[in-house]
Amino acid sequence: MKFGVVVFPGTWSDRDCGWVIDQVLGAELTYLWHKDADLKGCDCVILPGGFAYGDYLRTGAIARFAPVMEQIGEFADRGGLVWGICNGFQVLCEAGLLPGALIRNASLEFRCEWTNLVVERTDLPFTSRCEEREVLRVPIAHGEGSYFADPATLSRLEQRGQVVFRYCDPGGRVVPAANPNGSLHNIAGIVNARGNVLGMMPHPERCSEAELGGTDGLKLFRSVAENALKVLVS
Amino acid sequence: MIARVIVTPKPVVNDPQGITVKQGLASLGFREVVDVRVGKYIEVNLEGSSEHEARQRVEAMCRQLLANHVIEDFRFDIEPEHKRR
Amino acid sequence: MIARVIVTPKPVVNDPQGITVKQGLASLGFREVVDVRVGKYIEVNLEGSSEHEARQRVEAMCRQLLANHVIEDFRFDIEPEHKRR
Amino acid sequence: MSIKSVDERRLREVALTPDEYKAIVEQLKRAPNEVELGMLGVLWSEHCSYKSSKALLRRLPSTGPAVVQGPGENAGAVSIGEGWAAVFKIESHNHPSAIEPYQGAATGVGGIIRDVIAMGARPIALLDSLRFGPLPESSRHFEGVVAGIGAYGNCIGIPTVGGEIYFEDCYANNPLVNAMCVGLVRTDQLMRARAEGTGNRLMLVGADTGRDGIHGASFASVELDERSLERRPAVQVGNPFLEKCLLEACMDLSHTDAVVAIQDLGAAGLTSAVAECAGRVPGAGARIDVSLVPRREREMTPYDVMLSESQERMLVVVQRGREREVETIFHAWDLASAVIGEVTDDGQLTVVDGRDQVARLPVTLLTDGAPMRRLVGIAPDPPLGLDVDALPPLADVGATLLRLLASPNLSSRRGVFRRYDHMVGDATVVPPGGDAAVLRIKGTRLGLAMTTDCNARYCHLDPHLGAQLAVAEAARNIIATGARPLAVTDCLNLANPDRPEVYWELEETVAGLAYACRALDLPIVSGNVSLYNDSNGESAIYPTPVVGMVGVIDDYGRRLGAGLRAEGDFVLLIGSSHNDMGGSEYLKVEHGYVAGRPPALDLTREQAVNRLVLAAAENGFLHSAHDCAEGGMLVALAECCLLGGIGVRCPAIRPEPPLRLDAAFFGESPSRYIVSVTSRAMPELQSLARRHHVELSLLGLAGGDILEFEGQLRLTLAELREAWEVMVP
Ligand SMILES: Nc1ncnc2c1ncn2[C@@H]1O[C@H](COP(=O)(O)OP(=O)(O)O)[C@@H](O)[C@H]1O
Ligand SMILES: [Mg+2]
Repeated sequence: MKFGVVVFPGTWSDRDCGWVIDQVLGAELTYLWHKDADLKGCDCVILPGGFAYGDYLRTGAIARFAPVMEQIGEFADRGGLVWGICNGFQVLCEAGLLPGALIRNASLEFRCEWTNLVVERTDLPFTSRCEEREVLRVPIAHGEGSYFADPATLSRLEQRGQVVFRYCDPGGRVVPAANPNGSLHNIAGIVNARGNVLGMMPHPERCSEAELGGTDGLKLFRSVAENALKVLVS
Repeated sequence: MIARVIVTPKPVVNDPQGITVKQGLASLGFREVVDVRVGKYIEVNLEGSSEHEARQRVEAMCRQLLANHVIEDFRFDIEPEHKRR
Repeated sequence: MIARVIVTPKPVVNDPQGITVKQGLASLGFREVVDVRVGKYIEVNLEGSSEHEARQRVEAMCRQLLANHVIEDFRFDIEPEHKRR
Repeated sequence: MSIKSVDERRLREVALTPDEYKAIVEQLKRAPNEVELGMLGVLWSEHCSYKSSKALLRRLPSTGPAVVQGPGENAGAVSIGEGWAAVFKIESHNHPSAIEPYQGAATGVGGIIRDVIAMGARPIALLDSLRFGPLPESSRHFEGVVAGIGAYGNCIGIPTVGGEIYFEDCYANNPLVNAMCVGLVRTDQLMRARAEGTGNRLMLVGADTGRDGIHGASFASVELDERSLERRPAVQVGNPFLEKCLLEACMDLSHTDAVVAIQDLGAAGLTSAVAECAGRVPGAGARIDVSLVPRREREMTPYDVMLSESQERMLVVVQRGREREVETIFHAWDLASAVIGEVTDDGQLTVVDGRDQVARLPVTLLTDGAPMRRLVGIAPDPPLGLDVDALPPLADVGATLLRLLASPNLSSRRGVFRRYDHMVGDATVVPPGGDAAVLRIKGTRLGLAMTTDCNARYCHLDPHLGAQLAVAEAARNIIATGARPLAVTDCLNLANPDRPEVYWELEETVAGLAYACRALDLPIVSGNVSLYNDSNGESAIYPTPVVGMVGVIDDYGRRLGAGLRAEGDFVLLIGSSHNDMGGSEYLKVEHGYVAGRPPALDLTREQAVNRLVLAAAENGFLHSAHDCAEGGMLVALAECCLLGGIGVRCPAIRPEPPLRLDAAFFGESPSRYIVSVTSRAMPELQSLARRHHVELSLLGLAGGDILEFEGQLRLTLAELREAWEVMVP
C-alpha cells in the first residue's frame, strides 16, 4: 500500500500528510511533483492543503492544469483512490472530478478552528473505520470552504448519498450554528458517484496524534490503508 | 490588443462579499444602495492577431481558466488598438 | 440606477495575482498574453436620485470604501435605467 | 564641491543632513553622484544605520552558552539540543502599516521570514505584537493589519502561533506592527550572510524588480506627516505564494555545497543586501551590473534598481562556476535567477550599467560610515502620581471582573487568532490563547516555547522598570508552559529620539532590558529598532520595547497549558501580592486613568519563583500553570477557568494589611503564577515551595462551572465567557 502526496507550488500540507502516513501510520509514502507525468505506482493519491499558485484568481484554478492532474484524472476514472483535503478538494472541484465549487466563507474571514463532523457514509474506502453517524473532531483552516452547487446538483448529491461529512454540533446535530463557513447543507466533504474520489475541507492530518489535540483523523488514514489494496483499479 | 474581462458571481450564488460591502456602504451613510455584487475585473494584454481571433482566444481563456462556470458568468470587450502602458 | 465600478491595481504597483494568472495562461498555451492585471468589479444598485447625483455618490463610495487609493485606481459607469435582477 | 551646490531638497529627499553630506564628501574626496547619494541615503537612514541607537545597543548582553549566533547577522540563533538551533528575530513594519495596514502588515511578515531563511533555517512559526488606537476609531488599522498578517502567513503555510494586541490612545496615528519569525536549522548547517571568496558570483533570485517602495527605509526613519501622502506609492504589495516557492527553493539549496551565503533583500533593497553581505567580510567588495537585474517595469534607472524594495527577493553568493546548480534548483520552483555580479577584494561596491560605471563607494562607508548621532536625554516630568490609599474601596468584585474581562486589552483574542492558521506544520502542541505557544520539534521530544510581551503603559510610567517587567513577563509566559527561557529578540519602538525626553526613554529602556536580561541570564541575540513613531511631533507613542523570547522544554509531553485540567485539583497562587495598582488595567478601567509607578520587580525573587515552577513542572506535579499579568490574580484565575472549562470555588479572601482587597484581586504584582495540582502532589509542592522560599497560597478547589469567592464573587463560566469573548470587533 503506497500513498502519493501531490506537491504543487504553494502546497503546504504535503509534509503534514507525509508525516502522518510515514511516521504515524507507518505506510509507504512518495511525493508526487506537480510536473510528474506518472503516479509512481501509488494506491491512493492525496491532494493536500495549501494555496497552490497562491490560490490566485480562484482556489485551485491554476493547479488543476498541472501535468500531474491529467494522470490523476485517468487514475480516478480507473477507480483509483483520490483524496482531496482542503485545497485539494478545491482543486478536485475545479478539475471537474467532483461537482460544485468552494467559495468565500460567509464570514469573509479565514477560519482555523476545531469542528465536528458527522460521518454519513461508512461504506467507503475512506471511512470504513468510522461508526455509523460517528462524530469526528477535525480542524479546519480555510478562507474559501463554503460548498456550493446548483440546486439540481445538490439534490442529486443528496439522493445518491454522496455527502460524506457534514458540520455538526458535538452531539451530531446538523445545525446552522455548527456551520463554520456557510456551506450549503453544512457540507464538509463529498464523494463522487463511484465512491473513489473524496474531497473534504477539514484537515484529518492535523488530528492524527494525541499531542495535537485528537486522533479522529487517523481513522480515515487507517481506513484507506486497509482498503486501498482491495479497491479494484481497472 | 487589450481584453477587459468581467467575471461576476452567478445570481444564484451567495455573494457574502457583496453583502458586506453593501453594509459597509450603508454604515458610511450610503443608504440608497439596494444591492452590491462583487466580481473580478481582468485586463489581458495580448500580442498580435486580429480582433476576431483575439475574441476567440479570450473566450477560450475565460472558459478554461478565468471563470468557473459553476459559480460565475463572464463577459468581455476587446479594445483593438494596442495600447501599452 | 446601476453603477459598474472597476478597481485596478495602480500601474506601478506589484500585482502578484496578475503575474500568476499570466503564467497560468502561458502554460495553457496562451503565449500571446503579454500582461495580465487583476482587479475588482463591483456592481452597485442604487435607488432614486438623478444620474448626476448618483455619479457624485458613487465617486464618494469609491474614495471612501470601494477602492484603496494607496494602491488602486478606480473608474465607473452609471446605467441610468433602474434595472433589477 | 561645496554643500551648497546640492540643493537641500535633494538632500531631504534622500533623508541626509548637510553634516552627513559633508562627511560623505570628506571621505570620498569628491561629491557623490545621484545614484551614490541615493544609496548612501538609504543605508545611512536610521532604519539601516542605527545611528541614534547603536551605541546604546552595545550595552545589551548578547552572549551565553547557548548562543550560536548573536546580533549582526540576519537573525540570531541559539542551540536547543539534539543538534538543533532555533533561529529568530523580530522586526517592525510600523510606518508602512500606518499608511496601508493590510499590505504593510503582510509585507512585514514576508520580510521577517526572509531574515530567517537567510540563516539557512526553515521558518516554523510567526508571532505578532500589535498596538492600535482605541476601537472603533482605529478599526481600519486593526482590521487591515490582522487581515494582512493572516493573508501572508496563511498562504505561505507558516503557523502564526502568538503575539499580543493592545489598544491605547497613543497609537491612534502610529499603530505598531512587529512581526517575529522562528526557524529551525541543524546547528552545523547554519548559514551566515558573508560574501566570501573573490570571484564568487552574486545571484539575485525570486521576484522581478519593480519601482516598489523606493526610499522605504528612509521613509521609516522620518515622522509621519502630510508629505507621507505623496510617498504612498512607497507601499509594497506582497506575494506570499512567490515567497513560499522562494522558501522551498532556499531549503533545497542545502542539497548543494555551491552556496556560500544567502542574504535577504529588505529595506534598502539591493544596495543594503550587497553592502551588508560584503561588509561582514573585511576587505571584501562587490561589483554588480544593474542591467542584468530582471525587471518588472520598463525604463527603470540604475537608481531605481539599486533602491527598489521589491519583496520576495534574495541574494545568493555562489561559488564561481557552479551557478548552474543553483539556477536549476530555483528553476524547479519556476523562479527566476540571474547572476548580477561578483565578489571582489577591493572593498568597494561598484555598480555598473552594462559598460557604464554608475556608482563606486567603499563598502565600509555604506555600512559603517554614517556619523553616529550623539543625542541628549533629559528625563521628562514624572508621570501622574498615585495615592493608593485615596482609591475608593472595591465595591462589587464580580462587576469589576466582568468589566475587566471585557476590556479591549484583556478580552479573548480568539476572534483574531482563529483567523490565523496556527496548526499548519503539525507541531503546535500548545496553541495560542494561553501563555506562550509550544511547538514540538519533530523527530525529538523537544518542545520550543515562544512569546512576545510588553506592557507599554508600565514603560511610559517608568521605562527602565517597564522594560524589565517586559522581560520578566515574557520569561514567565515561557515558564508557564514548563519550558526554560533561552534567549531574547527585541523590537524597540519609540517616538522621535531628537526630542530629549524620548532619547531618555530610549536610554532607560535599553538599560532596563540589559539589566533584566543579565539578571535572568537571557542573551539578546537579535532585534530591531523603530524610531520616529510620532506624527507631527505631537502624538508620541509610549516607549514600547517588545520582547520576543524562546525557550525549550526537553520533553514536550510535560508541557503545561493555562487552562484548568481536572475537577478536584487544588488551585494555588504562587508568589506574593502587594498593593501594585500603578499603571494597572484596573486603575484604567475602573478609575479611568494611567498613573503611579509600575509594580516593583525583584529579579532575585522572580528567579526563585521561576525555579520553583520549573522544578514543579519537571517533576510532573502541576496540571496547569498561568502567569498573572494585566488584570491581576482574579483575571488570571478567570482565564484558567475559561480556558479549561472548569470553575473554582474559593473561600473569601481576607488580605492581611497593608494589602488591600482590590490589590489582592486586581493588583498586578509580578512574579506570580496560578497553578493547579492534584491533591496527591500537594505535599510535595509545598515542600518544594519551602525549599525555594516562595509563598504558596491555596485559592480553592477546581470543579463545577462557577467561579466563586465565598460572599465576594459568584459568576458562572457562561457569564464570564460572555464578557470575555466580546470579541474584538
Ligand atoms: N534592539 C536590538 N537588539 C538587539 N539586536 C539588534 C537590535 N536592533 C538591531 N539589532 C541587530 O542589528 C542587526 C541589523 O538589524 P536590521 O537592520 O534590522 O537587520 P536586517 O537588515 O536583517 O533586517 C541585526 O543583526 C539585528 O538583530
Ligand atoms: Mg536581513
